[in-house]
Amino acid sequence: MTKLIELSDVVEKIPNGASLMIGGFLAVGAPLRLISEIERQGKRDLTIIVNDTNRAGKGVGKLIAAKAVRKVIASHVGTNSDTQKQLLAGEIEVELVPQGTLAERMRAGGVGLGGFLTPTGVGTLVEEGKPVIEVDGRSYLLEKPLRADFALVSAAQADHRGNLVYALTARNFNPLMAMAADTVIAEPHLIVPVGCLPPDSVVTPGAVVDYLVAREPHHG
Amino acid sequence: MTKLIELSDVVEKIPNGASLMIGGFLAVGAPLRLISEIERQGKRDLTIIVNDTNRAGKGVGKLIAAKAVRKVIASHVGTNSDTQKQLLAGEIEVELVPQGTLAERMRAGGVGLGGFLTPTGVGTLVEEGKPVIEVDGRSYLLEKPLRADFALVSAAQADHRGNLVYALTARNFNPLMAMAADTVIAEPHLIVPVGCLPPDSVVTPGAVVDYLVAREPHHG
Amino acid sequence: MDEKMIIASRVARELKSGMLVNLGIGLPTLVAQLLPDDLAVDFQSENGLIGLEPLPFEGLADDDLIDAGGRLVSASAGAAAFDSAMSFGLIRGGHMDVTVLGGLEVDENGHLANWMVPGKMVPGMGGAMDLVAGAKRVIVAMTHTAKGAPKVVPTCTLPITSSRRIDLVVTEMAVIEPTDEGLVLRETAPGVSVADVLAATSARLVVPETVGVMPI
Amino acid sequence: MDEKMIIASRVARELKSGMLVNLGIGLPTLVAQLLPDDLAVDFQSENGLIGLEPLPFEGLADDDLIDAGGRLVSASAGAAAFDSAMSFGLIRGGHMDVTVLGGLEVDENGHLANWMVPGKMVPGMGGAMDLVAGAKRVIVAMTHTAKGAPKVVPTCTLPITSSRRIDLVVTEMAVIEPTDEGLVLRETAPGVSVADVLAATSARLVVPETVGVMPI
Repeated sequence: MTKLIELSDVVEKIPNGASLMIGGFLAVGAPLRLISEIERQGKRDLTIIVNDTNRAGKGVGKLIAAKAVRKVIASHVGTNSDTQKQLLAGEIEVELVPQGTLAERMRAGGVGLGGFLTPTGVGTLVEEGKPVIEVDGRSYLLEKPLRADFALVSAAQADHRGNLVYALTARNFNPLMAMAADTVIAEPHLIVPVGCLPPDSVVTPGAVVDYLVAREPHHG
Repeated sequence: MTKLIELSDVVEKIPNGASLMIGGFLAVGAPLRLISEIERQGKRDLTIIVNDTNRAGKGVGKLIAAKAVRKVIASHVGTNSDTQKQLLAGEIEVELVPQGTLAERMRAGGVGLGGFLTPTGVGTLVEEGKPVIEVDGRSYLLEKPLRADFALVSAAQADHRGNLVYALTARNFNPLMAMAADTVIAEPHLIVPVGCLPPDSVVTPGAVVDYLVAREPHHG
Repeated sequence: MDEKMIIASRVARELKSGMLVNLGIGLPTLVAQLLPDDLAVDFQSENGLIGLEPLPFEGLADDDLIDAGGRLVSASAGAAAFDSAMSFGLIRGGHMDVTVLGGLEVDENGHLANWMVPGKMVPGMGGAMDLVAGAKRVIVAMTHTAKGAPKVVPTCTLPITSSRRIDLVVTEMAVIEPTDEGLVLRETAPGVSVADVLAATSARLVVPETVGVMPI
Repeated sequence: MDEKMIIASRVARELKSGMLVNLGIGLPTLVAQLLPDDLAVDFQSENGLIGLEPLPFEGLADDDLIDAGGRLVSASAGAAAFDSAMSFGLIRGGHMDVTVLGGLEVDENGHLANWMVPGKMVPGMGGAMDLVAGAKRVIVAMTHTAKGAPKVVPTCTLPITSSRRIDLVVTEMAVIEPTDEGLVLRETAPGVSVADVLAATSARLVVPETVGVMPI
């Protein structure tokens, strides 16, 4: 009944051209082993949905450096010089989304909403191509849900049913992504037996998690 | 720096005619002391926003029995014979909202969204008077945010800054309500010193909580 | 076996290991008791829990843990608790594999009515509208008739719960599947003939060449 | 005092005990260091924490706790952690009393531009658009000019961050308040004259009879 799987096996399930939500904020809370294995297997034409592309060559920056990414959907790509270069050279497509809207679009994708109205971005470049809807005298943008083929999330702890617990600012987008993808792969720091996580501490219920990637065992 | 206040003092702040979000699901997770004090002070013409009206004379059912309530916004009023009687007699106004839509409307009110699109209720009586918006070939209702003058919530634990932790199914609507009202009053089972709640266990940040009502002290 | 147990035991056969399942209040609740021991199903309670379990002993109840019908329950090892927005996020977001709901009427469009009788009973829809709109598979578990009147009808006379076509109706007499061709009679209960079902049904039923016997 | 410290210490005076405050990356971060000890302000970090604090000692860092600029930080007693949807729910939902943000330009409409220079620098807006749209009070902390060119301009030449009018601009030369009547010069820095400010500003400034001296 465990959802444990070998790192290489689970990454082999990701085809070229897939869309991936990848957790993390400046790589804190990013699934670093999964990212490295995607790079090692030489995936191509990926769409990645991330808060940011970290620094050049670090975290998801590894995938940018390896030119594995065709399109980035993110709120901020200013910390990674590779992304900036590829963007200004027209080698990579970047869709910039306000961070709160990005979080909310993922949430909408995960909880079955067809969209939501946000004041963020009204009257700015972000408004382009989006319906502006007035509610009770105030203008809002209609933003649409976001989903991906795969969500790659990291967590502080998991049990073997896939229940996930997060730590501090490593939580960030991970719980939202775990709800919004067809296949959810989690990379916890620690896997504990079923029954060892208090129900109130669980943020992502195991029912939405498909696979768990363990750290290499280092006991014995 | 504590937010502690006497029960009677905080309830005196609630004027007749106020709108109140009151946590609980069949009274589990309901702020029972606040409810009793509202009844005792004889408030009138209240609008209550609740999941349900519990049973006759129990939990918020006390307010129904006392005819303190002019309007109920709820997902279910079938368990309380008083609500049924007053409703069929035209003595109380009841707005029925699907439970998921009720939760999401409160959330939208708390997080600054102008509304959201839900598939729930399309083609039913719930659709009446609401815009139907098509997104990517599927129809959704545009539902609007819900806020209240006061939120009365219960919690398992609080610290003196108002950080709230909930237990099991007593969580229900409480965290959503704590975000969606102008004044938030919490009734925790236990109040602990600041620093005693792990940051990851806090569900409602103290920053949104205005007042804490303590249980009667029973030590010494 | 009384009619409720017949219905619940037939519905139990629709559940598979690993599924996330929501059981409505009343008759559907019985399904949990009738699952084979080797089936590992996660039960969700829309008031905020995955891992709903009956109380092992009376004394082990906690006031803060009830099911959506208000009964004191227990949580299984590996349970998770959450607020109502997350709970209905799971339901509406397509994470719920099966929901089993009671019904007042089901019609030839596969529409379910189960939340009010205008002028008589206005309990409210609770979570039913979200469950029907959002669950991957909706099974209606209800008696075939009410005081002799058919509940499988040409068009719902009561306000419908959702415009979504439900997936299966299980009664003590029959298993009926709403399809593009209408309501197809899939199975009859042991000792119940096709003619018996037709006589107790006001909707038009499509009767295929082979109609199975309900395994219960 | 260098110009950044002048700006940050003036901004610090806008904060009151009990406020929930978000400080943008860069210059605004300095504000936290300049608060009087008896002021109890809650700092939010949009990557998911209320209760942001500088590290007491280098050795006490944890890899899982950073601020929105990526620096290792600490959490105060009474801190709360949450996901990004909740974090921006607090911001957009009007729970944030003050946000202090850097700026590239502010114009006579009170519009802020701070997220891109087309063709040159496209970092993205990060959380800035939500912060400006949602915080109760938006304070822009920026140098008065960039390489001699005024940053307080008639109309933003760069893409704006929000159509919402920001509440206050604090530079090393002046405090300026956008109002219905335009940009009002409220204060000048010690040793800076009104004429100095006007000379370094391309926007039209409304100069009231009394212009205060920045308390820093």
